[in-house]
Amino acid sequence: ADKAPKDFKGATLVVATWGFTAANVRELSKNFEKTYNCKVVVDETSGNSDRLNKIMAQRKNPEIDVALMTDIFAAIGNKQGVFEKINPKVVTNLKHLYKFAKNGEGYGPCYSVVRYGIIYDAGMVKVPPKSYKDLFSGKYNGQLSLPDMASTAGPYLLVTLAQKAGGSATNVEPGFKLLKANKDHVKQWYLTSSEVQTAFSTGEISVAVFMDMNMPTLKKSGLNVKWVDPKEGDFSAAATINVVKDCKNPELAQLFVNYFLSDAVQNQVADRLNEAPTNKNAKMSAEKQEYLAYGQKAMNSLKKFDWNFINANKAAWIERFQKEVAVQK
Amino acid sequence: MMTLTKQNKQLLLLALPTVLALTAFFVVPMAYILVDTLKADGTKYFQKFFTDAMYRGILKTTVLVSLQVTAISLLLGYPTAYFMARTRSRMKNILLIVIIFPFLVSAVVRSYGWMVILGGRGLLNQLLMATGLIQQPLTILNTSTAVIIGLVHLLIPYMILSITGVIQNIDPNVERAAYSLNANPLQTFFRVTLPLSAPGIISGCILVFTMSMTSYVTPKLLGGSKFRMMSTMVFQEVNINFNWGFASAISYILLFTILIILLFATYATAGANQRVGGGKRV
Amino acid sequence: MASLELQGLTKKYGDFTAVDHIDLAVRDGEMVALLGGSGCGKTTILNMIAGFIDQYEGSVLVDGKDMKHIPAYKRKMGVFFQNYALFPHMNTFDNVAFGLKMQKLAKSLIQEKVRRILQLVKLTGMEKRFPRELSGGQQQRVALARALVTEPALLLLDEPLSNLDAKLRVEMQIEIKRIHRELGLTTIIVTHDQEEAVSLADRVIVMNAGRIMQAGKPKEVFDRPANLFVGDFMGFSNFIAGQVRRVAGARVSVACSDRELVLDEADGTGLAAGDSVTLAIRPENILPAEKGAENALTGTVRNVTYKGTVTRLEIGDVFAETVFANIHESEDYEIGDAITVAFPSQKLLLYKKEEKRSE
Amino acid sequence: MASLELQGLTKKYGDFTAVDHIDLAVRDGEMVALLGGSGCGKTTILNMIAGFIDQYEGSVLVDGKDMKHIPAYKRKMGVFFQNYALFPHMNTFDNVAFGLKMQKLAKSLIQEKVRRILQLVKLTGMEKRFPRELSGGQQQRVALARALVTEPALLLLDEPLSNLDAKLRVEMQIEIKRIHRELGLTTIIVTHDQEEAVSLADRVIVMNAGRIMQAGKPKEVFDRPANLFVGDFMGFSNFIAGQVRRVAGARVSVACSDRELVLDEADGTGLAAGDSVTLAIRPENILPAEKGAENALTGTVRNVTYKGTVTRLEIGDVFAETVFANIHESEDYEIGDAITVAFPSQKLLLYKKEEKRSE
Amino acid sequence: MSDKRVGWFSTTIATLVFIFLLAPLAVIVLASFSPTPLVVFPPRGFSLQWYMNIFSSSTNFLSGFGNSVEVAVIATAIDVILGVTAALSVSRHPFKGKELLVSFFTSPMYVPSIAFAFVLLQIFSQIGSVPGLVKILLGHLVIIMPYIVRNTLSVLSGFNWTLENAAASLGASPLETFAKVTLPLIKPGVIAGAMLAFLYSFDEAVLSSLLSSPTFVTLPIRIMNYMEFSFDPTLAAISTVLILMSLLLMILLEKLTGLDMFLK
Ligand SMILES: Nc1ncnc2c1ncn2[C@@H]1O[C@H](COP(=O)(O)OP(=O)(O)OP(=O)(O)O)[C@@H](O)[C@H]1O
Ligand SMILES: Nc1ncnc2c1ncn2[C@@H]1O[C@H](COP(=O)(O)OP(=O)(O)OP(=O)(O)O)[C@@H](O)[C@H]1O
Ligand SMILES: NCCCCNCCCN
Ligand SMILES: [Mg+2]
Ligand SMILES: [Mg+2]
Repeated sequence: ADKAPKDFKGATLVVATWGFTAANVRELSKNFEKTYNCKVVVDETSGNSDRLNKIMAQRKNPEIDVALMTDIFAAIGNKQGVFEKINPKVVTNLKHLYKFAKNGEGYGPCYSVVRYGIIYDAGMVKVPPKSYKDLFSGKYNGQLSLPDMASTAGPYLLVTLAQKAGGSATNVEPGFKLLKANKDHVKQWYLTSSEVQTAFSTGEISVAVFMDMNMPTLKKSGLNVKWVDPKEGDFSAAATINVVKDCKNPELAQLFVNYFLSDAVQNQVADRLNEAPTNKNAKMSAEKQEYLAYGQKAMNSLKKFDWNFINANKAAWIERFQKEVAVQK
Repeated sequence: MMTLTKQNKQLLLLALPTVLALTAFFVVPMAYILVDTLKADGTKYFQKFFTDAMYRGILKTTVLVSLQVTAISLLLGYPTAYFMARTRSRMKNILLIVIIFPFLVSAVVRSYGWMVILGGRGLLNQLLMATGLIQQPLTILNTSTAVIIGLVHLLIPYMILSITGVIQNIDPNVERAAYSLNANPLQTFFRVTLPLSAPGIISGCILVFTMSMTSYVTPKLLGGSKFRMMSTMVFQEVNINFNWGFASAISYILLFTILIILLFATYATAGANQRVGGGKRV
Repeated sequence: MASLELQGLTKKYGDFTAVDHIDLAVRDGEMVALLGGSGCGKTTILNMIAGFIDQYEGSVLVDGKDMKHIPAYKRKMGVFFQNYALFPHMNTFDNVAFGLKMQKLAKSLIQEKVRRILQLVKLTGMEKRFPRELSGGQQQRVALARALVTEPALLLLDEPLSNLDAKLRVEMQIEIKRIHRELGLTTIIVTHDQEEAVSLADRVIVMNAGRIMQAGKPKEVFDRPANLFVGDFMGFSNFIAGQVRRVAGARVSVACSDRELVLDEADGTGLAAGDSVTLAIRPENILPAEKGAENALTGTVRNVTYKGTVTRLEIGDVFAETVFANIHESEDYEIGDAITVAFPSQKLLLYKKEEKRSE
Repeated sequence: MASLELQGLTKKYGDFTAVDHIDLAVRDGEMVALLGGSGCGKTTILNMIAGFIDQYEGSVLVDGKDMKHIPAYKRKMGVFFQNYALFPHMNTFDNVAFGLKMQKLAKSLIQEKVRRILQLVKLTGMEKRFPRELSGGQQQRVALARALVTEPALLLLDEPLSNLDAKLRVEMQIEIKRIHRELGLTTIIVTHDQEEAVSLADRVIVMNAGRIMQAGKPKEVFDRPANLFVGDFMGFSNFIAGQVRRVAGARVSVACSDRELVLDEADGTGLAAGDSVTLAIRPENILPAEKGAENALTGTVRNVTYKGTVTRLEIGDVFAETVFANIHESEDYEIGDAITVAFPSQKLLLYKKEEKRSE
Repeated sequence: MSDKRVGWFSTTIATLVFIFLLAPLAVIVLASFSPTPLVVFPPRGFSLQWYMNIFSSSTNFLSGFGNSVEVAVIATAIDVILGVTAALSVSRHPFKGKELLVSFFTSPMYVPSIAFAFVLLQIFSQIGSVPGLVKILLGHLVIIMPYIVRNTLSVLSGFNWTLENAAASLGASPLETFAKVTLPLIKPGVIAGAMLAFLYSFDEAVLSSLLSSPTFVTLPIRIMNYMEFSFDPTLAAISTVLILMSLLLMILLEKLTGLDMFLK
């Protein structure tokens, strides 16, 4: 850390991220460019899967050096061997991360985290739900929006419900039973967040299992939405930062990961990305703390899932879900 | 049918660049990946598809919805095209632009417009309830009805534009001749105008049907998660399950379904297309 | 079955008046021939009668009823279109059968009727051919068969025989005439063939620039054109300027370029010696004659054109104007020969000067 | 500028032979008229010459060179299409100027040439009209102007005057003839008008069912048809069966239905008394006569048709066959009248029995 | 919109169809002026903030727009040539296998974009570094071809081929004949096809998103990206601007050329 930073004159580091975060990532990278005298190009390939597919297809000629990606997708990439392990000697900031944010096998760590919880429209709902189980109490029939099994949070919800109903992380049968029994009460099984937002605004739904980061938009629209931390605990979707295997700038990529986990960058994550930073030293404004996870306690309460188990079973779950729950109309 | 004459062969040379381009950039890649898929997975995924009632059901839904979309687009599009071709209204150009307006709005945004209109408390329901036509809001969104409405909206311009040009080329004297022979406007339409516009109809139907078969955004957004078409499944396998083999298999099943249906349609309409044309004066 | 009346019928295209206040009454069962130069408005008139043009002035009455708001398909008029307008997607049989099918006739009857009319227009065996597989004349006959087969009360034929050879043409004329007579169809036929007009029609209308110039019995129009324009159009190619010498009832003598011609059966009313007049005579009425016969004058052959049954001579040195004579004799004339021709006194027409001849 | 030769030219549509081994040589600067019944293959021949049909047998040679592999646009032939084929998106001026523009002539020259040809076809002032705004005859003249204006070495005209009235038609004939002469254009003109054919052409070809029946000078074909088919086609409407009585050189006498007719200038070679023959004569060559004159026979008027310059009589009781006579006299005939007509001995044609007349 | 020539039935249906076509667009235009990020109907107020958003550098819509126009223009221009020649080649004479060839020309339509996009992605990845523009362009060249071929074919079906003979007899070479006679007469179909093709390419997101490169992103991708997270009326504003632009462009074209380019 004392050494003067190496000069990467002429190098162009390609960082792939979500389209809607591109501008902010570009902004966050400015100092990195200055420090290492290189150029950072942000590749905005909309969704996680597009990014992952691209990287998998480009195994022989990777175009991307660093990829930001939701944990569960990154797990697929790790398994497929398209990502490099993180070099702890370079990425020294790893040590500042909450434990859950570090990858057990040494792959890309989480740089931010969002929570799923229950959001409801207080204008429409008199008695708010307190737990996931409450959702099926009958009070919210026809007003519910839940993640589709094919969405990121779908399997999380399944596992959570299964655990509550007598199953476990590896026995999801009770969860499916619950979903199946209540299939007609769910108004919307959503795949993207904008579907939920629109449904809230048109009054189609009033209760949803949704991400915390969506609160500001809903609020700004004049909807009186409220956040509930369900009794079962929140489950999270964390964003990871990964180095692409055989990429053109491996050294610079590792440096970028380290940079992204630094206090300086992490301090800006909440404001710029509207997500909770995973660096223990990171600060967060009070306004953000209202709905973003902050502090050791909140971080500890986040539910963990076995991504590899989920990934191995996801296709089958989706198929079953489509046959038994979201049955073709 | 004739065998190829020399002129004919020379004419066919004209198509050479097109043939080469399509072969190089479409056929070869597609075939390459098909072979790859077959090599890697054999017919496993094809078998999976056809032995599972859900997938067969999705194929059936896709075909049925596409047929409905095509039929509605034709029934609504033909009179509109007729109007466009025959009116001397000063608005003609404006109307033409209106037809292509929807294309300027991304399919997603357009679907949003429909959500606002068709939603449970959407404009349509508000209107119907205000006028007392219904007591309970209709459920339209997230049903096949919404998908059909959205697809017709998306694809009807193809129908209208395909037919308008052909109707414009019909010699007005030919319709007059039918009138003089006592055919009323309906008979004239069905026996003269309609058969003479067959090329446009066929072309429009092929465009609408195939685009509907391969559509993705509209069914996804207006059909919700309980409505799936073939493209939905392809997307799911590519983007969620990362199962490229199954995605390819579904794509090729869709491709061959379309080809078979078109082959059948071509055979059924062969006469209509061929008879038209030639021998007329300016 | 149907009488037709046109009252002040007028059609304008912008500033241009294509049809100009046409008044015409066609009796039930009458056949009227419409004659006139190219572009004089014949097709336009038929289109208005048939109901294909809806913006016009004046009125079309059928059996006394104004047709203004009767759509074309309710008018039950048979129309032969100048450009045929065959249905390109139907073969010969279907083209011809179309009108019959519209009348919902029995299939066997339709077949019989089509068979008969196709035989009549000599197209038996062509039933399965599409229009594009037929020659020009064959297409024309399909269109004719299509217009005739429904036996409409009012038949509008726009140059139905223009693409047929002489022999076929005469045969078709005979058939049209026969059908017209047998069924008493009221018919308007546009033709550019004067012989066709006079041999088919009960009445001939000669038009110019949207107006009727003369309407009358064929013989009347053909032999006694009402004015110089009609005369010219009807083939009186010789127009000789002269001055009246003497008027004695129907017998008038006229001085033309220092020679004198005598007319019989001329209308002498209002004529006085000294009046400027124009005489007109058809080339085929000028006959080779002996010197000294009535109205026999001698000139020089300037040009000889073989025209089949006649030989056309251009004769100079008779009047200031060159004289055209169609001579029947098979005798050979040569340029420069002296020739004496007679201008039969009953064949000469006389027009007062002020009338204009050109269009 | 261009001579044309057709060798065994044949065109089949499936089983049907539209054009059947045509051999024809057209000299440089010659004008040939193609005559024949509707559907006999005239248009098809022109299409092959122009290069629009590429599957055919036999060959087309221009100046001795086989055209097989020369595309239409390099043949530089002017073509008038039977159905006009005007460019619907171009006005009159642009239609006519098209060929000139292709020759890359100077703008001012093009304008001058178009102006002149439009004047010639009497369409001055119609420059800006589109085809759909023109009458049938006007369209035809635009097409004619378009074909003529480029002054092509070889000109193919497919019934270029069929939609024009008699007067305009003759004027156009004169113009075509003049242009042909002045520029020495080799021309083939298809026409159904025999008078047009004989007055325009250097040579007349009569076709039937894809074959040439007779080719010769107009007078030859018109006065001495080579066989009964051509005779019939050229207007010899009277065919009288008979048996040879006596042959004395060119003078032959023939017994017809118990009467006797004498022929002068007949070809008696190979004829013997007792041979079955057919005599042919044109209606216009049968003349009213005094009883007792040569070949004068008496019959009964069966029908009278006014045809303008002539009156057509159907006369029975002369032979077994009805006799058609076109009488020039203005005398009035009535049905039932007895009438004596002469069959001029030089106007009668004789054909041996085996020759067929019908198509 | 009434016209005696057309009859009440077509007029009524046409009117309904136009209302149907415009309805969701009207919603979108209204939404673009919403003061709140989530649109409520009827809107409560009026704001132009979303229009400002279009031009902000963070959304990058402007560069996306430029790239989209570039791809769509090039792809359409090339395909008009390829598509029209292909349609011409099979139209003039009937022959065995004609339908097969037509199906071949239009076959890219029968494959879901995602499948074809994926195939291309794999192929391009094996080839190595190909610029984003080229990748997207090649993909679009293929998928918009059917629209041009189809529309051209349908106008050609009514074409009077004697006119080509007439032009040839007047000395026009095949190229001149095409340019001066055939093309002007089939123009409505070609323009219709080109318009559909252009708009398809302009609006294409699926294929583009997989083939885009870090430095070459088209407008639909930007829109899709934007939408992934925020569903505020910025997209409605963009749509409104595009609608307005095309309207102005058309009116301008009509004023300039003095004739309606599509409907003769
Ligand atoms: N495509 C075709 N298929 C079959 N027969 C055809 C086709 N085209 C033309 N024919 C036939 O070929 C013959 C010759 O036609 P063509 O047009 O040359 O006649 P034509 O002598 O010009 O007749 P017309 O004087 O009536 O114009 C006709 O009998 C016609 O029916
Ligand atoms: N749409 C139009 N715009 C302007 N003028 C027109 C239009 N249609 C026809 N005309 C003109 O009206 C006149 C009459 O045309 P019409 O077709 O009735 O003539 P016609 O007597 O049938 O001639 P023809 O014997 O040549 O067929 C012509 O001079 C023609 O140029
Ligand atoms: N802008 C129109 C969208 C049509 C949908 N897709 C068709 C898939 C083509 N491969
Ligand atoms: Mg006319
Ligand atoms: Mg012909």
